[in-house]
Amino acid sequence: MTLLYSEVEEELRGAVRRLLTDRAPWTAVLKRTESDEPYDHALWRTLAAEIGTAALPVPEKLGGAGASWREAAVVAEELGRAVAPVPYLGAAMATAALLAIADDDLLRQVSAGERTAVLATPLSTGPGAAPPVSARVDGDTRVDGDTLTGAVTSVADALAADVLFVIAGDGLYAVEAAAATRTPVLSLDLTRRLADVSFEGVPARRLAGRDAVGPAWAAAWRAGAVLLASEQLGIAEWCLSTTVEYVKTRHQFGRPVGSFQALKHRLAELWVAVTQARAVARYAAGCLADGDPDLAVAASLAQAHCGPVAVRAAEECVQLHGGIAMTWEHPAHLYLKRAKSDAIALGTAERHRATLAGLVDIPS
Amino acid sequence: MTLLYSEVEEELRGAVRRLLTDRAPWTAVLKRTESDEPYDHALWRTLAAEIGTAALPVPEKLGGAGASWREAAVVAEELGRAVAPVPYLGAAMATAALLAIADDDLLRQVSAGERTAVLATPLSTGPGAAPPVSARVDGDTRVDGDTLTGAVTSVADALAADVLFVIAGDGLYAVEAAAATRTPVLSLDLTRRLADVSFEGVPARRLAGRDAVGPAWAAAWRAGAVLLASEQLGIAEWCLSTTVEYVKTRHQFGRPVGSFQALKHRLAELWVAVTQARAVARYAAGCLADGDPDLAVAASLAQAHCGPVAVRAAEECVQLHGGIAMTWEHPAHLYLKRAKSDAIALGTAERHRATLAGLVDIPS
Amino acid sequence: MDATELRERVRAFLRDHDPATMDRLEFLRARFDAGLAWISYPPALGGLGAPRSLQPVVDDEFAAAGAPDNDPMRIAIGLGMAAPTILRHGTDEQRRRWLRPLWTGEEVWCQLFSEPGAGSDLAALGTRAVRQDDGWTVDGQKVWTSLAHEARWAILIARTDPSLPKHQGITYFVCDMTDPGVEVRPLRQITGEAEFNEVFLTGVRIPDAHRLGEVGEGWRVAQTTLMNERVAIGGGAVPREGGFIGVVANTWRSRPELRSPGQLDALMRLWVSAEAGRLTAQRLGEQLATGQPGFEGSAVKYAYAKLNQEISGFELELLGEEGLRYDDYTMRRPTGVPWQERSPGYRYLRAKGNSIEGGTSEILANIIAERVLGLPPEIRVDKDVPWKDLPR
Amino acid sequence: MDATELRERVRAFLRDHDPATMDRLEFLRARFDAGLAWISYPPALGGLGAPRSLQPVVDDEFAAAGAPDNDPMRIAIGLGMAAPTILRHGTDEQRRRWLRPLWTGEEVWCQLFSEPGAGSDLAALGTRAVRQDDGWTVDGQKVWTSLAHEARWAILIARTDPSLPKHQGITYFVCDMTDPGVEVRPLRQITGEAEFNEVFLTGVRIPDAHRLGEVGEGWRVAQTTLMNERVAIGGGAVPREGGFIGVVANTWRSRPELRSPGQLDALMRLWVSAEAGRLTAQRLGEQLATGQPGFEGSAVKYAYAKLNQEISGFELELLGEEGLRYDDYTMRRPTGVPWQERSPGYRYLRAKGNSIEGGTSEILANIIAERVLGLPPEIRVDKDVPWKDLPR
Repeated sequence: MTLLYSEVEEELRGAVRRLLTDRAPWTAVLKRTESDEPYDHALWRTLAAEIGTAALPVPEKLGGAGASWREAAVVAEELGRAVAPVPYLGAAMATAALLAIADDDLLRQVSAGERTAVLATPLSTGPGAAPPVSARVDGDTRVDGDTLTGAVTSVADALAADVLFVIAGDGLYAVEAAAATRTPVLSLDLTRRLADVSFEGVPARRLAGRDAVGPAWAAAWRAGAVLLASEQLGIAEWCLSTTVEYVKTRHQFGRPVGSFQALKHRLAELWVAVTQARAVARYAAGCLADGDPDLAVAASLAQAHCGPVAVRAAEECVQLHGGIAMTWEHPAHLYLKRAKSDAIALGTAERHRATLAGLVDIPS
Repeated sequence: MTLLYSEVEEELRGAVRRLLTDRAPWTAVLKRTESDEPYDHALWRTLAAEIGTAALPVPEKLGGAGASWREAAVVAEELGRAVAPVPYLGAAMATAALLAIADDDLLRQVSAGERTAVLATPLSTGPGAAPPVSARVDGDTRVDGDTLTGAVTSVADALAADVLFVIAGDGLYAVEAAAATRTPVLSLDLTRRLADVSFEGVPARRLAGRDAVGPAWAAAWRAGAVLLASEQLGIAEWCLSTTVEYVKTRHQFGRPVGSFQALKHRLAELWVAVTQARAVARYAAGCLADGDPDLAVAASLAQAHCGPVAVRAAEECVQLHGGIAMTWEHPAHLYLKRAKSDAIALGTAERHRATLAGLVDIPS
Repeated sequence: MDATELRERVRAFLRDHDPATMDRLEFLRARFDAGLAWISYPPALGGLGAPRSLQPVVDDEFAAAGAPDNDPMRIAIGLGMAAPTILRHGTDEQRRRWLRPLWTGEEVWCQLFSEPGAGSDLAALGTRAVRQDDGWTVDGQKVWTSLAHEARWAILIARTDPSLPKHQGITYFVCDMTDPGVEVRPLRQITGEAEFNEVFLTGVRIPDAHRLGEVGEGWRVAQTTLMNERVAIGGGAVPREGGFIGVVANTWRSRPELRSPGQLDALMRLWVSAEAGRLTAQRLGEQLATGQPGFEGSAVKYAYAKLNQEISGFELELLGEEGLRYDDYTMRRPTGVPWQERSPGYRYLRAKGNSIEGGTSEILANIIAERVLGLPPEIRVDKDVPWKDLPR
Repeated sequence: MDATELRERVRAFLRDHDPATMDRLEFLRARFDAGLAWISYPPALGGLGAPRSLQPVVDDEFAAAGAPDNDPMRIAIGLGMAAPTILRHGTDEQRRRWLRPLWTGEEVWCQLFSEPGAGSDLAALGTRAVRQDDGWTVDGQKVWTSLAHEARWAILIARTDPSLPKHQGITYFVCDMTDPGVEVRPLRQITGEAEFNEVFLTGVRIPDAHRLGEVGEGWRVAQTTLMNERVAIGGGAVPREGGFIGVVANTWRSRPELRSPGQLDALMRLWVSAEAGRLTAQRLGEQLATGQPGFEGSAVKYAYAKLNQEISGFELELLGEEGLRYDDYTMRRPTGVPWQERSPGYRYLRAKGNSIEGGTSEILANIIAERVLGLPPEIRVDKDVPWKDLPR
């Protein structure tokens, strides 16, 4: 397994970055945070269907691009770098679940970017948790379809979904997003909105039975953790490079502030951390792509390492910009809020370290 | 309670510092580490009896100086600053035990500096532990005196003691140090030697019964923890000021290295930490002197804070001196080793934090 | 003048002025005129020339009698920064004109110092004041101005001679905030609200009588202002768990479902740091009370900023799902920082400013390194260069 | 030249030279002469002009045949630093004279660069070389010289013109360590032992034929040496838990009585850092193999030093009472750093050197900031000043 980027990956990165630079500069992202449409559906359609990022991890015979999760992770880096308001993470987790349960029809729609499926679980659900059941099936399973009743809070990307996957007691179900009640939540990170979702006798299609829920959830969660690490890498890279550029031009005391050694050393340390995050995130993406037996370790390692690095990078970005970065009209806060939310998403670093301890036989 | 130093305390500090500058410069301390007499008995006699530091915490009616543990803590600061090879810590803990059980005769001898008593417990014994029993009484208690059999490892200052206090199952006993077998240990910190001590039917005098052991041990341990914090403060202050002076004179790149901002900021941060350590150590000394109900909190707080500060100061001292501080013929290693050993002595910071959690009602 | 005598004076005053029946403003004016406002100030300027340490005796006595106060939060800039500067550098006429309504709160003050291009390097400021007729015309932009939208007056530093090195060409003024050339715009923060303002100055007229100190002496005058700002930040006794740590500790105590063993040690590290910081502030207070210099104030502010950031960061992660939510991003104009009432997310975001406002942590570290530890100063490239020739 | 061909060459060589029966030194000399020593070196100098990446093919083949190696640890300075410099800057005669016995290990090399007054600022060195007759006389003191007590030759930089700015007046020599003016004294470390030496040079005679490169070009020549030192430090694949972390993790696993919940999280923080560092080194190795520049080497060394210090500090506290004890402070002359066999206290003390030796972490941070991030360099006060006028 290589930890470097391939040429194909760099080309994909270039295409995604060009699109985002064009369609989602930070000024547009900021403006959207207070608009009625927090997700950029048009951008998402272009990204998912035209550039084809939704199909990346899907095998060609199922309508996919014949690429892998490694390429998908590169896309996540770029989306992090742009704090782009698209439901990539939620959709990717749903895709991983679909791959695990081999639901080919839905997979085809999803990977073509025709429909966006999102797993209706709390964004904060951490490692090692049992599948977070959020609904019960009303009555017995019936031939003409089931209905679900239940509720789940703080679901990321639910507002942008066409289909929601719901974990009920005896299986994984698909419900039409429009049929559920989605209450927007004021999230700390306005570029990835949360919603509380409830179902009151909502028609549901059973995708997988009781035995398949665990593996499907595990597959989804791990794919999410790995992509999130790449997103965190992208955030950290943006924060580092933006700060480096700023301190080269900002003058105080007749000098660029980047000539002050204390700042130079802090940025050097941050670069070391980001360099490590890149290796760690690449390893996790490689393990996910290859179905490597070390995937569980790699995913929690990536979350334990990259989450704090992104937060630190965003915090240093604010501090080294000084007062200007404390204002609403500067992009730094978008990254700070995303980084901090990401550090909670799919479990905090502390939870990942605890999980890792179990995986590598370091007992409590 | 004041956190400042009184004039009397500053005078005492001056007297102790003059003595140590004269009799225990670091060159002498280093030389002694490889000599046959690791403790400086003559220095200790002057310090204990002539300057009267052994009597500081003892009430005047018991032959003491009518001072308090606050003054004793100032002495500990100076001894830390000089990494002085005297059994002050061990003797002070024994004095605290004697005060708790009110053994007036021995207290008079000890506070006069005539005899040095040391509590025979492992230096690493942490907070909240039950009294560390290290011996059993042979047969029943007899009129003509008991004998003890047992062993205890890693006892600090045992090699410099005349009398050892031994915790046995049913009480606290005094044994003549010469009657015990004291095996010197190669300690990480060569300025505070450890010994493994064993007793084989050694005559022992019972100082206190079963009920008094717990309180005596607690009193001794807390006094030790408080004085150790002041010692750690002294170590940290030496490391900081020595490093500051060095970087003012050491030139690289045509400039004093202390003009490089990255170093300046690290030293400023260290100064902040040392400033905090001073407040914390003073508070602990005040609580000990006043018998304040907050003593248990103050002692563990002081250990949790001052131990890591001393280690950090010593580590920065080595790093900012560069290669020279990695050599045997430079004093930095004496402080590094003392600081690290002190961080383990009487429990690590992590143990103190756990204890503190219980004391301030932060449940696990 | 001792405490007993002071207490007696207050009681005598209260016998003649019943706070229960008297108009609030009339009461405060009378208190000022009786020298019972800021007692260390000179007689006739609201004081008695008494030791500053006795001020609490007076304040407590008034508070106990249920007397109205002058809403010190609202006029903090006036009390803490403008007043000491006017007292020290103002003319008799300036003191008489400004100090009384400042203290009573009839006139709110703000501070026009920082600029977008002059933050840590305040002396690099570019707002120009040009002499014209019997006064000055001022053009420029100031930023981070709290209370500007409520203020009647501002203390202002502006450049009067760009051909001199930066510290030498500055003059200190009092600016009338009702001048038509003053435009105040709220500056929205990452928390959503706007505590501060940007202030645009366009052809603002200032009579020469509103200059504080000599022309070109503005930097020296500003030192009085800034020194008083720093004193205001450090020191002060708070109870154990009085800050952010208390909020998190109580969350931990009341919500067992959030706890984990790894987090306990992290929480206790923060608890220890908070308590160490608290005791350090307490010791600083003692030092200041005995007249010892309080460089420890820098240590207190430095550590306080770092600690608040760490605690609030920890709090969000401890809360998990709740940490993903925010309470209110609406643009509002708060007074102060209501950290206790707001959400954990607000604490996290607002605390980021603690290491920037009132002197960045980097500048504090420089001050500690150079003034406390005596380390060599940074090599200065801007000391002797005319301001107009500085790179920016 | 590909791997198959190379493998065949080695096998052919081995058919003619049986390592089981042949004298070790004769075998190594023959291997050198066959161009199978360092294959990227030119023919006649121990190589075949083959790609460096194929070296493992050759080494593995020899190892599999049970052939003796040249004890690379003992001649590390020669192999890693002296040889590339001689190859690049030496005359044909110099290469012929020195490279063969260097590679076979007949002649051990050491490096006389650092001085007590020139550590991070190596170019400030003060050891003087004065031209005399057909050679040079050298006086000065060097420090941190490993292997000096076993070395036959040293690479040496010395000042030949103190009136020039510091980088310009340096010349690069090869110094005969058997010269009577060379005195080697062990330099005892805080661990008790002496890995390194001080070397005192008093009237040491060096023939001009032992100069490498032109007079005054020594700093440029030394760059080859130093660049090769840095490459040697970074990169390299180790297995998971291959470093200090493995020792502590195994202690944790085997000794439940030492564990506590608060320490578990601390241990896992270290585990995560160790694994992140390991993967970073692995990625660096891949980059180097594909010919990409490896600035990440600085990141690897920087993080490695910090990590080792943190882990060994943690280890001592985890062990508690055992951490108070040491294994051996006797003055000894070890080869290498036997961290696995020694006590936790040794690891703790020795690791302190990791952020100093081979470029301090502060210098690495400067390099990263300036060369990788492109931040402005420090303001230099010594660049154009004659060396003799520099403050020191």
